[in-house]
Amino acid sequence: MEVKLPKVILTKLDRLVFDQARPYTMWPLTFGLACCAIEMMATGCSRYDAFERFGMLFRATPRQADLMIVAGTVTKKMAPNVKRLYEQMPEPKYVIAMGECAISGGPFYDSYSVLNGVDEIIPVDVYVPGCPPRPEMLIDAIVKLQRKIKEGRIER
Amino acid sequence: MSELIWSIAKALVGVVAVILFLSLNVLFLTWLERKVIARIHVRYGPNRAGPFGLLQPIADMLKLLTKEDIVPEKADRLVFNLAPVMAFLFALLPAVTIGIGSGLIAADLPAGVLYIAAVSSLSTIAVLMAAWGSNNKYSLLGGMRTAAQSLSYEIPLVLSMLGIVAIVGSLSTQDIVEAQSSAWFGIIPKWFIFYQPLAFIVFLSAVVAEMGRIPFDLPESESELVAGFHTEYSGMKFAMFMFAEYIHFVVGSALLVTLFLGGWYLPVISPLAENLGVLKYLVQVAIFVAKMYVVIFFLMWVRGTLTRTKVNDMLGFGWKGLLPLALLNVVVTGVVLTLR
Amino acid sequence: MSVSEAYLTVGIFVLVGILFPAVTIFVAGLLRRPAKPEPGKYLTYECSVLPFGDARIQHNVEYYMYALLFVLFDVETVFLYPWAMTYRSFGMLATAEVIVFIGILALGLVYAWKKGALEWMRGWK
Amino acid sequence: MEEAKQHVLEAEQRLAQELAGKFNASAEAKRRHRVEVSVERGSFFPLMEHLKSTGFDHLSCITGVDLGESLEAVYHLWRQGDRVLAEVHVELPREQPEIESVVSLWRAADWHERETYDMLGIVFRGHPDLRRILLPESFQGYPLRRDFKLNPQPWYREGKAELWETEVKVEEGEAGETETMVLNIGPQHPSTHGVCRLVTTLSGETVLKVDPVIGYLHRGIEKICENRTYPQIVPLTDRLDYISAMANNWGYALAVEELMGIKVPERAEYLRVILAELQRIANHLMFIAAFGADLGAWTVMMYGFREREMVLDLMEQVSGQRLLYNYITIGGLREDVPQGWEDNVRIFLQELPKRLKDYKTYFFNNEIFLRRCRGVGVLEPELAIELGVTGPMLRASGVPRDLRRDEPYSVYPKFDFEVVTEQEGDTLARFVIRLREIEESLRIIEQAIDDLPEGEVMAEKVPKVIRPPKGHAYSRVESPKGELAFYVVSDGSPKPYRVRIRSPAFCNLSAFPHYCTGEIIPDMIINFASVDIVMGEIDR
Repeated sequence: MEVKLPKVILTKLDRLVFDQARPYTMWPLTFGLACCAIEMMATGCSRYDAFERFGMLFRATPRQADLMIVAGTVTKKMAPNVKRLYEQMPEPKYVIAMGECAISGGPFYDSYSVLNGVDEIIPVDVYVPGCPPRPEMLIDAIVKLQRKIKEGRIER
Repeated sequence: MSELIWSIAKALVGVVAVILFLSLNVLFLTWLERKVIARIHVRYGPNRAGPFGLLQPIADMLKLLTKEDIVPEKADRLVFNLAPVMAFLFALLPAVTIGIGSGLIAADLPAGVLYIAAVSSLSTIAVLMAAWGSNNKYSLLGGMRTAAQSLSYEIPLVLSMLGIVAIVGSLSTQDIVEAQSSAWFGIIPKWFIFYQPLAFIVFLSAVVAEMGRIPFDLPESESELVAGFHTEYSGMKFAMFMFAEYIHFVVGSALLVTLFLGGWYLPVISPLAENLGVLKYLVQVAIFVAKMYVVIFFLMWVRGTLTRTKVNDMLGFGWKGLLPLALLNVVVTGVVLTLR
Repeated sequence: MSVSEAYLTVGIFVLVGILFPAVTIFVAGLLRRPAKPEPGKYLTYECSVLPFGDARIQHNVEYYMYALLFVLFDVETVFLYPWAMTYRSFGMLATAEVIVFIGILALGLVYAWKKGALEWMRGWK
Repeated sequence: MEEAKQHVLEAEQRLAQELAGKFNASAEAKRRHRVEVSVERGSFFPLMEHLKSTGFDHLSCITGVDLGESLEAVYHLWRQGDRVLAEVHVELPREQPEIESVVSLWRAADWHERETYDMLGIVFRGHPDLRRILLPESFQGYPLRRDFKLNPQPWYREGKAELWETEVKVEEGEAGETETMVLNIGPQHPSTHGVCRLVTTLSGETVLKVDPVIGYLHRGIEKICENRTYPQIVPLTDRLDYISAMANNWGYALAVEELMGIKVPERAEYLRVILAELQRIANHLMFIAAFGADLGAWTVMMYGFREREMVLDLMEQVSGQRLLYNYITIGGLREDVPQGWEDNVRIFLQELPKRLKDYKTYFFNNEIFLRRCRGVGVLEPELAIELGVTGPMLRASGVPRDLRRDEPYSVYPKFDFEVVTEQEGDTLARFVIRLREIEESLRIIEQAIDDLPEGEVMAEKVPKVIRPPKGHAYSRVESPKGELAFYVVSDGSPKPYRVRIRSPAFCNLSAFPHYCTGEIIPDMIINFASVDIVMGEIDR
């Protein structure tokens, strides 16, 4: 079954066709960790409706998700699970680190049980500062990620 | 020999037409459903990909096409890979004998309704294959639920069609629509929904259950079993399951229109369109599709309104509610028809 | 359209129905860029924790009784279709027989109901 | 009012004398309805038995404090009859910190003792299942001991991050002729409201046993508090129960104000009540939304969030934040509410009842919804009290306990409101009670906004650097989820010596495994949703 097209063609196809489609259909994983998850939900709900408008559909299983929004504090206890979830997502996959905690540990930076940012375990595409970031900021992050994908600046 | 080739060619055209019709509808439906549900939620729904987000299904498809395809190491590879193909096939099968216009049918089977009843329950097998092949607990529980659901609603479904068969005296879907193509006083259509209201209710409930939609979406209930039987599926294989699901949706609605809502017949308009020659078929298709979308919209509305039922309630409703009703309907229909 | 032709169409339909998804999945495989193996990728998904136990165990299937009942009723239901097609030529007698038949069916249903076979079987007693 | 206070005071003094005589304990009645008892390890258990038999049926909290030379266990007990709070201190030697477990007296002690063991290494003899609760078994040391230091200079460690894999012992058992399946619900699951993990033993779809595994969001807030000054802790309390941040701010501020002896101006008290009740409404709307999502009715979720946005707007106007406000602070409020805010609240008061009417139409005419909730997860009142359940969950079982009325803080006695109860104790009752509490909160806000006095919102004598005198305080507030308490120990320095948070969701969740067995999965899911948990508060 291992028939493969030449890499050049694949890359061209990816850039010209698929990378233009992908930004409009980044399905995020239903995955909230802490406070930011509430704002993430608020972003998806009636007032902002930022996910559905951008064609994002929450999927509960990582197998069908493209985007992981790490919304909240990543503790050392949760870290292996976050890592595994990321790995279980099929390629291509993107990560948004939402909130101070996911960026650097935030207000819990010196705690014994908190990871200093989720980028210690998984690669992050867009960082959204704030504690918690307002929905508008998350929308901005989504748009930034879209642009990044379109311009082919996601390297992995 | 050439006759055989000719029939094969004809059949191929029909098959391709059916698949095309279904695919277009499915693509449109995924967009429509998200849009309608969004409006019920006081939201906008997809509106970034193309005008009104109409390119959304295309984007989804292109993305799913190039998603990585993961087969878990503990999965049974053969069954796991075969399940989406089977799901697609079994969803497609009933569509072959549903006509969208007089003569516009891939295969007018003499045993039409019985054939539909026979193949519609096959999709359970695909789901069970997926559930077993994944070797995942959520999948397995979801698969078992599907089996139970399908078992419970198959009988009311089949029984509720019996009354119509008895009235028409034919199993062909074409004949069934033809039997509804007249009207009292020229305006009130003689649709079977008026002859068989009880059967309509039973059929509607059963067909929603067979589609696995809210309030009967237990096999993949997100808040309980993550994603049910397709938890482990990614990329194109998952797309096939979604495709199959929406085909169920289209076929179920089309069947409802065919059996109870007069198919491509609409009073006043249809008699007028009789004289239009080839255009007549266009009008028929338009009427059929319009009716189908009314049903589809209704089902989306239900999804936006109701909550999910419990497993035991769902089964109880099938056996204690719908089955006695369906049996009663058969008896009443039989007595009335014989006495007439 | 003759009957054989109609069933030929169904046959072709089955063929296309298998080929279409199979080819799509195959083509999708061609278009994909090679995947990077990651340690957790091929683990069974268990809400993000390490999988434990096996899904394929001797599990209590609580739908068992429904399945048994289904087999009974489904066969009986199919017997009703010939009647529905031909009651015109047999008249009152056939209808009476069918009503008796349905009566027996209904009796069976009531019996199962009374016996508690239609209740949800709890996994524990 | 005064008479009632006098009555309580007498009861406290009686109790203090009684205990001092019987158990060789030093006991004295302190302010805020509290009797402090210090007891030797030897006579600890008889004392607790005596307290239990004299009507102290509510175990509020168990706290461990590292005193340096020795460790101390502090128990807070409460009885509703004469509203006395007993605070029992027991000193334990550092080398051998062992004490009898009180699980046999109050089953609520189960998780509290496990947590104290986890955090301070105090061993509770006779505890049925003493293992770590928040941290994984592999963790070395006890974080809340004074010699455990925080990492002062974190730096980026690429690829070297420490990961704690959590192993859960799973017993493959047999149920009759078939095997049981162990299904894992969480930490990443749509219906666990965060990162809670339920290890569920199933036979078919029937739940035989549930073992909640928590700690996936354990951020060590109690330890961080010891390294921050008093005002710096207020934002941390926001992040406990992040759906009702105002209530947390208030609970903490009350404790420090009690230590400092600060009297908060009346306008601030009124505004605090208004904000706390608004927060309660927001919390309950969020509950309804999440409940709808668990039932598969996404429309309800959207509507719940839509209504919640109205409250968030009001909050944003006063604090500038949508979710975590840091607004109620020690001595009052950060600043006065903006001009015209009262009118906005009045508009909200008129608007919400209309929306609530829609909710009622939607839910109570929906047979599927009623069938799913009625009779599911019945929690008997006796069991609820024994398990330390508080808040709406307890009131749904027909126990009228509400700290706003029973132990009135702030200006609550001035308002006319009802402590709503439901008799059935099932999931439907727990749902209905939240709808009714929203209505009661609206009534309170209406009264408060009408009588809102003019004046300052910050007490005058709050110093720049807050150094409370040596001592400890235990403040309890009725947060939207139940009894939220802060136990603050001060050693006279600008940083607290110990901050203990008694979170309502922690106790309510600890009760969950005791009454959900025998249900099928869908029932268990909505039963779990009706507990209304927030992981930030449970794991802290």
